[in-house]
Amino acid sequence: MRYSALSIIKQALSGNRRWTPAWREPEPKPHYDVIIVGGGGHGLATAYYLAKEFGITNVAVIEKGYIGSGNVGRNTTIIRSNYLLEGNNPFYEMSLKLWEGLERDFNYNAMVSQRGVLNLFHSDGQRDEYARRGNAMRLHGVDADLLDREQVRRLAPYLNFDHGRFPVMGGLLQKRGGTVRHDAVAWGYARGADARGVDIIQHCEVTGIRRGPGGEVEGVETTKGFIGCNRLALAAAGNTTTVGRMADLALPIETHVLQAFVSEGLKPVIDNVITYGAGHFYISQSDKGGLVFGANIDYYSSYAQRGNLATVEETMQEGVSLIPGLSRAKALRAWGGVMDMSMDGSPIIDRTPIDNLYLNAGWCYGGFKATPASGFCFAHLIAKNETHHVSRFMRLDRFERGYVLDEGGKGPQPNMH
Amino acid sequence: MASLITCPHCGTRPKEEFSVRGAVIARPSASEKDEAWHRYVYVRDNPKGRYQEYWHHAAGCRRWLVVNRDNLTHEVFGVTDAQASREGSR
Amino acid sequence: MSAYRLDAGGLVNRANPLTFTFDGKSYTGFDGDTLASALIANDQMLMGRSFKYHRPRGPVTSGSAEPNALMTIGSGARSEPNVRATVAELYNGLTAVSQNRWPSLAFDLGAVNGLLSPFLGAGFYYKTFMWPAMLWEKLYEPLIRRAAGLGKLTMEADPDRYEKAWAHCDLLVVGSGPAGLMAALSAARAGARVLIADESARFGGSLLSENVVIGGQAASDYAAGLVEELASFPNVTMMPRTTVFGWYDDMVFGAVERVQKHVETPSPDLPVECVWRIVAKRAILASGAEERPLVFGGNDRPGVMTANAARTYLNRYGVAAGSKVAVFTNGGSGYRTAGDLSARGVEVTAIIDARATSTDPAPYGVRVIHGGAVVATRGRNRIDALVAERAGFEEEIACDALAMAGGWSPIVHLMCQRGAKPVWSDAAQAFLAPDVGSGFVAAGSAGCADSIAACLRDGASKAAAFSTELGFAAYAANIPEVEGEYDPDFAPLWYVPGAKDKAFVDFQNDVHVSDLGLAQREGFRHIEHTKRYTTSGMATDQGKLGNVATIGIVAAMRGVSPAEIGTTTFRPFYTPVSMGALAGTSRAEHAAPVRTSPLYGWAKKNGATFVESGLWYRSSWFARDGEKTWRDSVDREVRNVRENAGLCDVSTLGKIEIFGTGAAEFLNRVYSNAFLKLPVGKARYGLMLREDGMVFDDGTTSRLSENHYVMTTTTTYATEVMAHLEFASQTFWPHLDVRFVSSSDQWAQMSLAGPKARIILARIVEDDISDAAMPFLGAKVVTLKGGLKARLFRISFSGELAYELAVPAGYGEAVADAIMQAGREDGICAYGVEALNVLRIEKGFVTHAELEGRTTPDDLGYGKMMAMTKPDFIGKRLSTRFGLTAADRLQLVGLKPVETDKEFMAGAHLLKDGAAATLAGDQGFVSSACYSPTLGHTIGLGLLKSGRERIGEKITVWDGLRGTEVAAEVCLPVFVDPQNTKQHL
Amino acid sequence: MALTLLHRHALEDHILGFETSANPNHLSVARRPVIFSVLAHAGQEQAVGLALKAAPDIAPRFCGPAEWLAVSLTAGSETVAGHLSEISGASVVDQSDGKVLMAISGPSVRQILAKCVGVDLHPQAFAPGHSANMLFGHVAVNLARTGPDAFEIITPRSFAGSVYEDLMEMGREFALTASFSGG
Repeated sequence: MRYSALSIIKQALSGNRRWTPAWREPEPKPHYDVIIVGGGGHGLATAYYLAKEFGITNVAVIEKGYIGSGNVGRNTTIIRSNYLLEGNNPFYEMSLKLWEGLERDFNYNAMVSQRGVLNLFHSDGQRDEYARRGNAMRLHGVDADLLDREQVRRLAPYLNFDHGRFPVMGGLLQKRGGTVRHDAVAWGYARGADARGVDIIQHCEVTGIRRGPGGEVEGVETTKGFIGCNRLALAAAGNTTTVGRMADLALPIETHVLQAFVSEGLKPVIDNVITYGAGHFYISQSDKGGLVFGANIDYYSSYAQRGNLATVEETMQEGVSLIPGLSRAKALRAWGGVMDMSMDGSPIIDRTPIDNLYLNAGWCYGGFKATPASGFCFAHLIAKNETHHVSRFMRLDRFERGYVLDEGGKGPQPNMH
Repeated sequence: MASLITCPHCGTRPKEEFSVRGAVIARPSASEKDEAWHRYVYVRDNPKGRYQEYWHHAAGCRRWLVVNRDNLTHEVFGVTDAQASREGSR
Repeated sequence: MSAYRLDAGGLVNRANPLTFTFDGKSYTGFDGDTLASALIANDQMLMGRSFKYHRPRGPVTSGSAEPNALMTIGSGARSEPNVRATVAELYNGLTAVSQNRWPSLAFDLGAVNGLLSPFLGAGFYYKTFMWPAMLWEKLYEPLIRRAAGLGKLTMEADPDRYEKAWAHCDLLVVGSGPAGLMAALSAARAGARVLIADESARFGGSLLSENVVIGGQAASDYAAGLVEELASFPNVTMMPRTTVFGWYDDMVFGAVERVQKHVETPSPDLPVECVWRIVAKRAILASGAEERPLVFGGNDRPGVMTANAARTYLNRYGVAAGSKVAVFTNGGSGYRTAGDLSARGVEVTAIIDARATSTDPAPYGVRVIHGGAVVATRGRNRIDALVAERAGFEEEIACDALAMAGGWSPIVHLMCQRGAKPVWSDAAQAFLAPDVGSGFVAAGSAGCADSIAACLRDGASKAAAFSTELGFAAYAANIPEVEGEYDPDFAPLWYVPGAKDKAFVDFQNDVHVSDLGLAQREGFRHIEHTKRYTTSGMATDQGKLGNVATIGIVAAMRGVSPAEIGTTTFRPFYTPVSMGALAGTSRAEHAAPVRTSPLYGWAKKNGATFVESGLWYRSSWFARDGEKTWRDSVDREVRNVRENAGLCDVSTLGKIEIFGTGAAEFLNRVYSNAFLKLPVGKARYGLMLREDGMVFDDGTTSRLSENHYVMTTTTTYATEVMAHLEFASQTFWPHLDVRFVSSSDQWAQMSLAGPKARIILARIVEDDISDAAMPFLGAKVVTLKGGLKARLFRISFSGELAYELAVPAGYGEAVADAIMQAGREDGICAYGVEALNVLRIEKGFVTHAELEGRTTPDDLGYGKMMAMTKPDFIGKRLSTRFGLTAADRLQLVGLKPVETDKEFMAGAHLLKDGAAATLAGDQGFVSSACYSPTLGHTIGLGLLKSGRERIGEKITVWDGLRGTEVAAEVCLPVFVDPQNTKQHL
Repeated sequence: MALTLLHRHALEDHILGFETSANPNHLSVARRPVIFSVLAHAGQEQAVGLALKAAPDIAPRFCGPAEWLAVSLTAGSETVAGHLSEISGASVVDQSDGKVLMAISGPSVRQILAKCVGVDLHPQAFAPGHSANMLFGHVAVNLARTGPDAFEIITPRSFAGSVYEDLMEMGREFALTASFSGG
C-alpha cells in the first residue's frame, strides 16, 4: 500500500480499518540467494538495496528479536558527514546524500531533518583540527562552515559563553547534518524490502554457521531450523563477535555499552545538533519535544544494554556546563546500546577469509548515520563480489597491513575511539 | 562492577577512580612472529560473559588490576593486582 | 473554603493556610497539601491539556505516576516545567501555570486536533509530509515542533545550588508505607545501618490514606509512632522527599532528595536538590502498588480519577474529589472509596461494578449496578455525567467525579532496571517483581502482599532475614492487629468495548484503544513495536499508569495471555530527575578542577593573559603598554628571546622520578631511542611510541644519579604517560627493579632562554655553569645563592642557549622574580606559550599538533631515533608494517609563502601546484603556522605526502573554509639557525 | 647578589584577610608540612612499611602497596630526610612543596566529606589511623582519619585551590571555617 496524504484520508473515512501490515511475517524458505544476519538498520538497508538496486530479491533478513531492536532504535538520531579522512568522508557523504532522498525513495517519512550539526571548539589547537577537517570536507564538496564565537552565539545563544570552564571559541557547522526519526528508518527499509520480496524473519536466532567441504559457508542453523544460502552477510552490530565466532572469524572488535538519554517533552529550545568539544556531550531536540543527548561510553566491555550512574552524572555535568538552562530540565529515560568498538574507530565492510561470508561491522557508535551507505555498499559487495569504491578503505586486513582508519588518532585501544 | 570495584589494596571504590584499558592479553616476547604481534595489538576474543579486563586504579594506589567479571551481568568475580596475577601464573 | 474541602479530617494543618496562584488566579490551601489537592479543593479540576489532541485533563492519580496534571512552577530562571501537581508540595507564594494550551487552559485552540483525530492515528506522520522534500524543514516540521512539547524551559542559567553525596548502609528501604516502615524498624532494632527513603515529605505511604485501625490507633497515628521510634536510632538515616530513581550494578542506587523544592526562596547555603549515590548491602523495595485506571470511552475527562486517588485526597488531604461522586470498579477498592466518601458525607451517586456479583459492602443507600460498565462520560472541562450500560441498556448518571478502580499493579520498576523482566501472574492479574538475586527483594504490596497486615508482616520478615544474613541478631517484630481492611481482589477488565468516545490507555500521549488495534493490523505486533509506533508508555510517566492496560488490551486483541505479550523495558529514571541535580556542583566555572602553576602569581603580576590548557591555566603572552594586539606582544617576546633572554613558565610539564637498578633498561624499552648509556648528569630527548608504532609522546629524561632519573613529559600527556609507564612496569616487566612517582607538583620549572641566559643565570646560581661545566644537555642539582637547592637542565625548545631551572614550588615565584631582577639590565622579558610556540616552529620542533596519533618517528624525520638493534621496545614490532613504511606517507616539512606578505593558517590543506581542489588530490595539511618575527613572514610546519623528497617544490596551501589559497615553497622544517649553533653557545 | 627567597603557600590567595575564629567545623591548612614520597623496592615492601611506622616524628600515609607519604608536622625537612635515609630498600622524594595538607574536623565532618568522597567513612569501615588515596570530587587525594571527627587531606599542590573551594562549598551548610595553621 502506497502511503500519501490521500491514503490517510481514504483510510480515515473507512475508520482506519483497512490498513495492511507494513511487512509480512513469513516462515523461512529452505534456501535463499542471500541471508543477512541482523534485522537492524544496516541489515534491512542492505536487503532493501540488494532488491532495489541490484535486483536480488531472494533474500532473507534474520533477526533474533524484533526488527530494529538493536542500535537503530537506541541511538541519538544524528546524521552528518563531517569526517576528516579520505577513507571516511566520501562514504559518509554518500550516506548523507542517500538520506536526503530516502523518504521519497522508500515512501516512508523518517523525518529526515537537516537542521545543522555544530561541533564546538574551545581552544586554538582544537580550532586548527576542526579547520583541517572542515577543509577536507570542502575538498570533497561537502558543506562546512567555520564559525567564530559571535556566529555561534547567534545560532545558539543559550550556550555558556560567559561562565564556562572552557570558552566557546567557535564551531564547525555542517548545515546539511541533522537528525532522523530512528525507528522509522528500520521500518521504512523493512517495508521497502518486504514489498520487493525480501523475507523478514523475526524472532529467529542464528545458532550456527554451516560450512561445506571447502570451508565455504552453506547456510545457517537457526532456532527455526537450517536455512541454506549462497551468500551469508553479517550485519549484527553489538553481536558481531558472537556470530563471527560461529565461523571462527578473528575480529578487531571489542563490545562496549553507550548510554543515551531523553528529557521530558519541552517546547522547542534547541534547533540544531550541538556537540561539546571540551567533553563529549551531544544534544538535539526531537520533534516530539524531548531533548535527546549522550556523551561517552562506559569504557568497560559490556554486552548489557544498560550503563552505570557515574557515566550518567558525567553526561549531565557536561550538558549543564555547556547549556546552563538545561539544569531545570528533567531527564526522563536512560538506555544503553552495545556496540562493536573497532580497534581504529572505523567500520569494516568487506569479504572475509571464508568463502561466501561477508562482514559489515565495527561501527562503534557512529553506525546510525551510516545506515544508507552501509546498506548500499554492503549490497554492492554482496551482489557484485566487488567493493564499492567509497568503502574501499574499510577493509578487514587494514590492521595487519598498517592502513588503519584512525579518525581520532587514538591508537589501538577500542574504548578510546 | 560498573559501579564499584573492590581494589585488593584500597577496598571498595567507585568506578570513576579507575580507568579501563581493555582485555587482559599477554604481550608477546620479542621473538614471536608478526602474526602474534598483530593478534596482540588488534584482535580481541571479545567473549560474551566471563571477561578479564585491565583496570588502573588511577585515583587510588595506581596499581594495574585484573578485573575478572561478566560483561553481560556485570557481576565481578574477583579483582587481583596485575603484577601479582602475572607472577602467580608463571 | 470551597465545598470540596471538608471541614475536618486529613493530615493538612488547617491552622496554617497557604496562598498560591494558578494561571494568575490566587487560591488558598493548607500546609500539607499538594498543589493538586489544593486545586481540587478550590474546584479547579482542570489542570492540563494532553499532548496530541489537547484534551482537557485533570489529575487521575494522587502521586508520582500522574500523566495529566503537569504544570510549570516558579517564575523567571527558577521556573520548572512539567511538575506533577500531584506530588508538588504546596508552599506559600507558589506560582503555577498550565502548559501546552493556547490561548488558555479552559479554551485551547489546539483541541481542534481532536476533530481531526481520524487522520491523526498512530504513526500517521510516517505516511505523509514527504512531498515536496523541501517543505519538511520549512513548513511541516516547524508546525509539528511548535504543537508538540509540554512545558517551556526558560534556558536561563539556574540560580540555585545542587549537590551530590554518598551514603552507605546495610539495608536500604525504598518506600515508607507499612512494609517499608516495618522493615526499617526491624533492621534498625537488629542493629543494622538502615537508610529509608520516601518520595513524599511525610513517611507513612498508604497508612496516610487508608482508613483502617492498627493496634487500636488510626493508621496515620500508628505510622507516626513508627516514624518516631525510627528517628530515635542513631543507626537509621531517614530521607523524606527522596526518590530512589535507579538501581545500578553492585547494589548502588541513585536517589534524588528535594531539599528545598517546597520553599519559595531557597537558602543559598543549602542545595535545592541533592543526588545521593547509596551503596547498600541489601535493599528492600517497598514502593507499594499502583491502582490501574479502567479503559472506557471518555475515561480522560477531568474528574475521572483512580479510586485510590479519590481516597487519598479524602483521607490524607481532607478534600472530596467531587460533590457527587460515581464509582466504576472491578473490585473492592471502589467500594472502599465509596464507603470512605459516604462516611464523610459526600454523596456517592452510584457504584458501577463490572462484576456480575460481589460481596463488597456498598455504603448505605448507594445504588450498585452489578455487571455494568461506563461507556461514556459527559462534560466540557469537567465530568458532569456518565453513561452506564448494563445488559444493553444505557443510563445517564449525573456526577462531578468518577472514581475508577481497575486492579493493582505492584510497583516493581526499580527491580527491573537491570535486565530482569517482571513476571505475569494469572492469580494476581499483574506483573510481579522478578527474582533478582539475594540482595534485593520486594516487600509489601510491591511484593504483592494484599493487606496492610500482610505488608507489615512482610516488611518485618524480609528485614529480619537480611539482618540475619548480615550477622545481626534478628529482631522479632510485634505486628499489631489491623481492623477494617477491605478485600482488594478484583476481576480483570482490560477495556470496555463499544466505547463511543476515545478510551485512553496512555493519557498524556493520547494513545487510545483503536491506536493499539491499528498497530496490530499494521504489523507492529511486538510490544516494543506497539509502544514505539503508538508512543504508548513514552510520555513523562513512562507508562506507569497505562502500560499494563496496553499489554492487557493487546493480549486480549490477540487472544493470548499478557504473559505472552510481556512488558517493554524498564529503565532509569523511576521518575524524571533534573539534569541540574545529576550535574551537582560540577558546572559553569567548576565543570572541571583548575590546576594552577606555582608561577601563576608571577605571571599575573607580569601582565600575563592566561589560556586554558587541559586543566591548567597557562600564561599565553605578557602584554605591555602600547601593544595593541596579542601579536604585538608575542612578536616582541620572540625577538627578545632571540636577542636577549626570556623567562617562561614550564611547570606544567609532567615530571616523573624514576628509581632502581632496572631503570636504565626500563627506559630503554619505553623509549624508541637508546637510553642504556645515558651518563649521569645528562639529559636526552626521547620518543615514546604506542605499540602500533605511532608516536605517543616525547620529552627529555635526565640521569641525576646512577639509579635515579627524572623524566619530563608534555603537559597534555602527563597523566597518560604515567599510566603507560605503570602499565609497562607492572604488567610487561615486573622483574625489573624500577619504581617511580610523579613529582610534577613539587617543582616550579622555568625556561630561561636566549643568548644572555647564562650571564643572567650565573647571577643567582652558586655553581659554575660555564659551557664546560654545564654543557648542552647537562643536568644537575645546583645551589642558588642563599642556599636553595635546584635542578638545572640545559635543554632548549627555542634553539637558543637555554636552561630549565626547577625549584621547590613554594619558592617558584620568588626565584622567578629574582631571575627577572637579575636579568633586567640584560633586557630579560617574560614570555608565554604563544611565543614558545613561535620559537619552536621556527626551529621545527614538534608538539602534539604534529604528534597527532597517526605519525611515526620517520614521518617526523626522527627515523634515526628508532633503535631497531634493541631487542625490544614498545612500538618496535608493528612499526615495520607495509602501511607504516610506505613511500607516500605524510612527512614533516617546512612551508613558507612564495610571496612573503601572504599568510596561511594551521588546518589548511596542501595541493599540488595548479591541481584541482579535490580530496583525491589532497597532499597533506598545515599542522602549525605562525608569523615569524625573526623572518618577517608566515612560516608553517606541515605533513606532506613524500614530503622529504619535495623540498623546494612549489605547492598550494588551500584553505577553502576560510577562503584563502596561498602559493608556498616546501622547505626543510627549520627556519632559524639550521646548524644548531646557538643552543651550543 | 644574595637571594632572600620568600616561600609561598599554594592557598595564600584563597585564605584571605583576618583569620576568623574557628567554628566547630573547621578546616586548618598546614603552612609548611614535611611530606616525602617513600617507594619500596621489590621485595622490600613489608620491611619499608614497618620501618616507616617505627620512624620518629613521621606519620606514614598509605598510598599503594609499595608507596607511602611520610608526613611530619613537627620535624623539619632535613630531620625527616635523615630518618628516611636510614630505611633500606626505599627511594624517597621530597614532595613538601608538591602537596598541600588540610586538616578538617568537627561534628559534621563526615557529612561534609560524604559530599566529596565515595569511601564509607563510618568508623567501623575507616577507623582513626587509616589512610588511603581516593577520589575527592574530581581530584585524587590522600585522606587520613586522625580522630573520630578529624581527617587530613593531602592534595597535589596544583589542585589545592580547587579542592579547597570544593570543601568550603560543601561545608557551607555546616558553617565550615578555614585558616592556616603552623609557622
